[in-house]
Amino acid sequence: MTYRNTKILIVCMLLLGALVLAQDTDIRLPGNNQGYEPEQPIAFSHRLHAGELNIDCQFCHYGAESSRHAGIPSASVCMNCHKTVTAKFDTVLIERELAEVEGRDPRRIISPELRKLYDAVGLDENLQPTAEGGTPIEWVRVHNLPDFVYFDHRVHVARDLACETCHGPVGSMERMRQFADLSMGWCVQCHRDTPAIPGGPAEDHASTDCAACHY
Amino acid sequence: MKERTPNELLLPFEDSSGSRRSFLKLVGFGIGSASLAGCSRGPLQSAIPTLEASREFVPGRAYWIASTCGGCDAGCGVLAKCRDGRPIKLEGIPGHPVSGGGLCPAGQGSVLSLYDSQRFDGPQRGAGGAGSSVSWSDADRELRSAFDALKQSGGRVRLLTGTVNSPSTRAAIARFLAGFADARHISYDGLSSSAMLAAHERTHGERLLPRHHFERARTIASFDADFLSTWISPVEFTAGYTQLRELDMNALRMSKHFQLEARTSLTGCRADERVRLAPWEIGAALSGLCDHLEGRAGIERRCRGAADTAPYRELIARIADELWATRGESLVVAGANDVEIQVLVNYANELLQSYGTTLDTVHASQQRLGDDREVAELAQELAEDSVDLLIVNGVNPAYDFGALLPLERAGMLISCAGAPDETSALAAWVVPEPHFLEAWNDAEPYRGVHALSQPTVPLLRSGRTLRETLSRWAGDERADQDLLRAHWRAELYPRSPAHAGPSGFDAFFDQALHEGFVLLEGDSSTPGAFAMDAVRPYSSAQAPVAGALGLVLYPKAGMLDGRHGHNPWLHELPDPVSKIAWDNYACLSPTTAERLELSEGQLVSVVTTAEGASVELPVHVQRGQHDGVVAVALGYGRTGTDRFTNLGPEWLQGRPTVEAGGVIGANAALLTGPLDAGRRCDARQATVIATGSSVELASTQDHHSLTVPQHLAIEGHEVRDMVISTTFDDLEAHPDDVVHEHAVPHAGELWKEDHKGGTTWGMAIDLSRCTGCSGCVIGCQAENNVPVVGRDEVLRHREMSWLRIDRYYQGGDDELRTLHQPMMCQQCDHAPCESVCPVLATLHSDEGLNQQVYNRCVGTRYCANTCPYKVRRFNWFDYPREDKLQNHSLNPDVTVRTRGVMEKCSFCIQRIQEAKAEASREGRKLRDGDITPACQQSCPAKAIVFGNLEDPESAVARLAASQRSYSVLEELNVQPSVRYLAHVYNGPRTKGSHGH
Amino acid sequence: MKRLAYIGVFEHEADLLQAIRESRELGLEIVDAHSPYPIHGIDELMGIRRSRLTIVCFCGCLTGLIIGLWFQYWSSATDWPLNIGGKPFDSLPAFIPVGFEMTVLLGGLSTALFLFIRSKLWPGKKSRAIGGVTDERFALVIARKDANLAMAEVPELLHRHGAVDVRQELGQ
Amino acid sequence: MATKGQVGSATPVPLIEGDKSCGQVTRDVCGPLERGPTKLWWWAFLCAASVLALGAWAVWYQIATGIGTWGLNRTVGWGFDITNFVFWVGIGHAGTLISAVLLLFRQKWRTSINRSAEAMTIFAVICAGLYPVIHMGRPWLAYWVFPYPNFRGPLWVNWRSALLWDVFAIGTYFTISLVFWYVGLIPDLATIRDRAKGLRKKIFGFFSLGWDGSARTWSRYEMACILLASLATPLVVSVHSVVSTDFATSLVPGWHTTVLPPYFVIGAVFSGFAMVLMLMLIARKVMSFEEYITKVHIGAMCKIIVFTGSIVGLAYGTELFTAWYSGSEYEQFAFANRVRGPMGWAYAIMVLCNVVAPQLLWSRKIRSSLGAVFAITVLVNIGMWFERFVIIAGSLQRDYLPSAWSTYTPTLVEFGALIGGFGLFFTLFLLFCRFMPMISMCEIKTVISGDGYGGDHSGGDSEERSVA
Repeated sequence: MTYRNTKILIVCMLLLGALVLAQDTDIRLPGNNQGYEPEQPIAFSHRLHAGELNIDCQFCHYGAESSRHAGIPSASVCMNCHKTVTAKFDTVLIERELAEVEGRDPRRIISPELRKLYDAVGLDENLQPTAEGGTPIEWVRVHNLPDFVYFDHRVHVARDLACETCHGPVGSMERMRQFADLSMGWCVQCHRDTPAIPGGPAEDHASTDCAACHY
Repeated sequence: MKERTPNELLLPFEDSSGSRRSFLKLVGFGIGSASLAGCSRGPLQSAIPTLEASREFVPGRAYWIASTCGGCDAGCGVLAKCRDGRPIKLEGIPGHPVSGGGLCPAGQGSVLSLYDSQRFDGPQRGAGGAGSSVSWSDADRELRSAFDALKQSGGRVRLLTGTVNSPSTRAAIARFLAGFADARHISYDGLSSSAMLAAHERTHGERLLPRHHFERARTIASFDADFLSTWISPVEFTAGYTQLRELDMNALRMSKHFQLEARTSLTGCRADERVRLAPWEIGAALSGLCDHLEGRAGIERRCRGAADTAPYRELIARIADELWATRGESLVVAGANDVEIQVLVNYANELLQSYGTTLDTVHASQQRLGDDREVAELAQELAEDSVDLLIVNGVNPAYDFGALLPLERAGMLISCAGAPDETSALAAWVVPEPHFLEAWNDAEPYRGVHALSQPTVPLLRSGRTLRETLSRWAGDERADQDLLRAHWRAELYPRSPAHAGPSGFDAFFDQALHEGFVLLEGDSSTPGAFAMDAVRPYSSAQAPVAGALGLVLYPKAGMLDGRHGHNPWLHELPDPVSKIAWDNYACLSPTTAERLELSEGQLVSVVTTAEGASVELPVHVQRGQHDGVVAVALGYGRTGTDRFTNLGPEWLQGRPTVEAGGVIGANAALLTGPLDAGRRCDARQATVIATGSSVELASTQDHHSLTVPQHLAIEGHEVRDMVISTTFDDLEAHPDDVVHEHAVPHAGELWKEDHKGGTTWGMAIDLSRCTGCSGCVIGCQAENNVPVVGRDEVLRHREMSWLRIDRYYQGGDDELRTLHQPMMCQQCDHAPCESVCPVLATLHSDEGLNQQVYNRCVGTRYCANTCPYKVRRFNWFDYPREDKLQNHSLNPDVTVRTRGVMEKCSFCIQRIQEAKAEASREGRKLRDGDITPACQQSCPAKAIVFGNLEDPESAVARLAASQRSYSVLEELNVQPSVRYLAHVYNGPRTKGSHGH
Repeated sequence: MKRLAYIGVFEHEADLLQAIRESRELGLEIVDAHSPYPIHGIDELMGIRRSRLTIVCFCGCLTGLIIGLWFQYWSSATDWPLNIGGKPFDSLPAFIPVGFEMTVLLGGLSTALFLFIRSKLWPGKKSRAIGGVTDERFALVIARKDANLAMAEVPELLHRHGAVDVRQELGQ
Repeated sequence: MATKGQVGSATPVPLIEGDKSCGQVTRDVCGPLERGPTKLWWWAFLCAASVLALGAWAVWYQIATGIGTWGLNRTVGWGFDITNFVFWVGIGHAGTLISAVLLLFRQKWRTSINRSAEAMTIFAVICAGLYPVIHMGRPWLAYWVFPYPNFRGPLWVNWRSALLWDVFAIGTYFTISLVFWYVGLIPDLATIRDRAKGLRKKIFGFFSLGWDGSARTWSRYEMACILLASLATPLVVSVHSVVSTDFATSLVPGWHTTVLPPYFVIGAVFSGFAMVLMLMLIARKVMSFEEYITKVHIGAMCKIIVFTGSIVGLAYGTELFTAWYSGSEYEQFAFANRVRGPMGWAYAIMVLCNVVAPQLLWSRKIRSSLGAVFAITVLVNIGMWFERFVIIAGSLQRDYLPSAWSTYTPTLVEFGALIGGFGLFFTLFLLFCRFMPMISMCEIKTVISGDGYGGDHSGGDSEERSVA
């Protein structure tokens, strides 16, 4: 019998090992993309813009207030600032000092990532429009909901819900990452816990009706 | 809410084949799928924002553009609901001077025609589809040189159009034709009112079509005029007509409507009294009516004695009495395109003092301006080979007239058709027009009512309006928008009160664009006094010869004269009376069908006695039709309908909607007969000959009455009371009895409910107002992405429409009563469907909605089985959505359902959520009227009201509290949230009040 | 501890029963009897106690019933109350069918499982069946209870009662 | 050894003929399994497997293309699918009844047939369970009917739905039947194991759980059987009652009636016995078991059929009376429509086959004519299928709103799924005949040893000497 017990022990150990391994390799149910952090065509840094510079989320994602979609900003929105900001400040500073030393006009320094932006909007080295015009930037969507889920940013913004509640510490993310698992249970849990607008149909919590999201 | 300056939206829209990127550029926020190898996270989705941010639109947010419907020439105002750069739905402009806010099925459906992938893309040389594409500049150059040659030679130029009530286009036509020595503009209407115009020329000295004010008509006598469905301006007439069917308890008002007609029309179904009158009897009946009226008016008797020989003598006398009693608020109309009959109608109206009250000749209608005589003349000229250039725009004469109008004998035929049609197939050149939602336009449906159309989307297919094309050819190189603005600046702006103000033309024009229309005085007709001499009793009636039947050709609400023949929504729309989709058919009365030993679906040849022209059609046994006529719908048999071959699902026993290379239905326009008599749709005779074979007609309803089959009837329960009806006098005398006698005592609940209240969305449907026009059906289809399933699936009773209109006949053919009842999910509070779903795919919301969660549904169909209203629809297949262009008409706010899931009316939950989101954004509570479901929005009759049943102040709660209010199958205690208001006929008291 | 045992194989049920009776009288320990079909009365004869299967079955049933009803109540009235056709969240009458099925399911499964465990039956277990006992033979296994008793008498006893074969074996 | 069993009849008729010994029984039952298949078996198997293949194709096609390949429509949402489901569940019931109820009632004539009747139960439940799965619009999501923990909230299931009750009822029924059948099989599997060699020995060795015929095990074994039988008896009643609630708890006139549960249960017993008898008649011929399945068995089954058939007839009358007496216009119409409406022909078939045909079995002459009995069992099965069809499609086609009335025309694919069910059933059954002891050897041995349950030999009442 001891032989059999050993066998059982080995099998149990193997199973346990597999479980531990599964934890490490971050295996999750299909459809759960928590932690998704795709590479983007331009290495845009949310840490820099939202964190360091503290730009309001809705400055760029202005759709969040008035529409279902927060929207990925148009290149022209980037150009509001990047018409003048073409590279990191210190590199510009160095060039300026260098130019002063050499007694010439400072050259325009364009960072390689912003070059991609200028290519997209169709600007040449001197930020003058090119003949070919631009091509829109093909960003990679990070937060994907299934087609049958209708999430509305507008309502959540109107209720003063912080963007970080769902999107996580964006200000510390160099590259955008999916913070929450975006599962139905995750949505529903928050809806259950959030007090409702007084006078609304459900007095004690935000709507947990199916039709709040599915129609 | 209404955004009116879409100039920024006119981004380049390349041809659709290579346009994915440009389309995404346009929509601003597209999602593409590309495979990403070795990634467990599913396909990579890209998000492509526009290069330029637009102040105008935010991705995902709808905006509305005011325009004018191009579905027919009535000129109803529409708001095009656009999402991400494309129109997805048309809605009526509330308070529009023509339509008043509703829309008909054809209007609702016309948004789909925009996304017709078979439309012409730029000019074509050579016949129709077989032609070769030419650039606009090449085409203009070649055609101009041809025109120059004609100008030199003094050749004969004819421009054949439908009704052109666009002043700027008319100006462009005039400018273009002025360059030629012998040039004429000829217009005709597929559904002609030429005789009405001609009759007014005789009686009032001016060729005009008066505006009909049904909202002022307390007594209406209609002779075969289907004014609630297809006649001239049905949306407007429905809105007006139902205003006098206001039966709220505080304001009981009801017009009296007599209908004397040969076929069973939708209007006849609404009538308080309806009799069957053959087309050849109309003249005599009208003469009789005039005889009576003359007598009462005490003037010289021009129709003396006609009353004695008129059919339905007593009824005619009674109609005359009732009309006379409300004179000044009476209206006589006739549908016949026969000048003599229309003169008598004018005479009757004159005697009844209708002119100036119910008939407006000052702000005359320009909705139908066609002149049949001109077409006859053109035919003559063509036959003589004397037309050197024929330009056809807006009509399809090859389809409408066939060989009677030898188009091929024109020296050069230019067609302006936007999509291939019978005429463009014969044309040497096709210079396509854009869809009305892509183009600038203006219209003047009534004198003084100027409506504007503006592009809602950049040109999906390269096309040019007639105005721009003719201006180009006349040497004016301005863009279409500039032409229009110039015309408005020169012609309309000076007449506006704004002209005197400081704001200038741009503000005036922008305001007009914003509203969609502008009302201007100073442009009115000036008819003369009534010319009594023109009146003479009708004499030329001809009863059919022995063995023949009178032939009545009529339009269907969806197809009209065939202009919507390529629109699948409208093909699948069941005819509001016959409930048959996808076909036209020869309607015979039950008696006649029996006499001819014909039954439903048997194929017959309908052969005109005079010419021997024939069409082959299946028989439909139509109750309430005159025994002496055969009625056939126009608008079918269009070429190009073979596109529907692959429409429905393909499977083992599936049958195509139409055989490859075939057409849907048969073209009955070819039976109208010689052109010189005008486009007489009811004056022909035909014999009906069985061919021996038969087909099945795709009817959405199998049992046509509330009476159960006789051999199964239980005594005392022969008739079911789904539709409660009563008479006006009964209602007045005992308002409480109307519904009460159908009430079932409520035994109380078995359990105490746990659920919260506060909001219960509900709907009230006034059956007295509902005409069954079916605008809501197509409105719902457009709003909710309801798929088209094809003829075979309809035959298998698998139509998908969430909202259907049940039609029940009651009574014999002589005194036929027809009841219509819109039927959709009743959102029951004790929904039987909910308790049977094993996986919680359908359950109740806190706001009293019966929710259907598509993504949870596994498709047991148990809910549909147990639904007593049978309003649930199952996705039997993945319905083909292979036409990528057409898919752009889908509403992005509603899930496109997959195979194997149940779906049903959601009370337009997406609109409820949108309204709630907007209210929350604005930091306010929802107000009554914030939410308008698509069906309510579309309803010209305002028969549907939606709102919170628990708010006693809401419109719906007030209607639900009406004494006429009941719910269908109340005895089941499923507690539906849809309340129906009993149908009321304007009639005398009955014993008790047995409505049905 | 291994000990000596004798196995007697019989052709008739009655012989077996007689052999058992006498062995018991002699105070021999009957390890087990084997037969191709259940022999009625043999348990009393051998002094086998009444099985506790009934109790196990009852407990299984009760567990099933409680789990079934409680889970239905918990999931539809506590965890996520949902309005289904206006019915109360705690729709007890509607929970009865599933409650009943769970009762039977757990009762049945626990009975079978207990039978297997108690009788040491498991898939793939090596059979120690004595030749023919699954066909037409009957077998009796006798061990020594009392060291004083001479085991040598056992084969003779078995033969006397008609055993066709007597073997000696080391059993547990 | 002499046969001593009786079926309560005055003249002792042997239950098992041919004066069998235990060894003889073993050889008779195991023999066919060891000898290899007969030509007849091969032909039957080929037929059944072809029909199964056809059905498999039909089901595959339907799942790949859509439920639209069936003739259902917006009004008639269930047709052949649920008809087949209820039919097969009903068929299954006789097996449990024979094995469990008759065990509790000490009817020892059941021993010859209970094994195959139980197998039939399991196969019928497999067939039955198939239809609710394939009738779903999205069968690949069928697992959503189970209340498993999930990340949707969690979202459980609707315990108020009769379909969900079905899931549990059918699931439990299948599990308990399988356990009962398997427990019953173990001693026989051991018998085969001990006769077999090589791979067969290994396989049967694996499944026989090391059975050694120990008296202690037998004692517990018998107790377990009795307990399982006591559980299975109310279960079998509950299963068809639950199935009937699919209809009885919904609003459809013709469905919404309280008589349905007993009506369905008795119908199930009726059809199940007819099916068992039909199979027995075939099997005793094909497998040459004439001595084990005797006229006594057939006669007893015939009596049950005529008895239950009469109750079914009473149920038909009751529902007509209830409808008439209800005063509900929809209920009354539903039954008028059922009898005289467009599907009146199906109602006629139902009454002829289920009520009229079994009455012939009152005659001993007909009971003893195997051909006639066989014909009647076939008729009863046809009639019972039609009963469900009439209830399901016939009630759905015309309910409340006349505008929504419709008809139902099945498609070829549906016929494929229908006969595919029979293909599956007979394929499984033939495989069972081929590889499993069709007759419970140990129980037969009990009977011929003169110590059958309730047998005279053991001293009267079985209670006395039941497992202690």
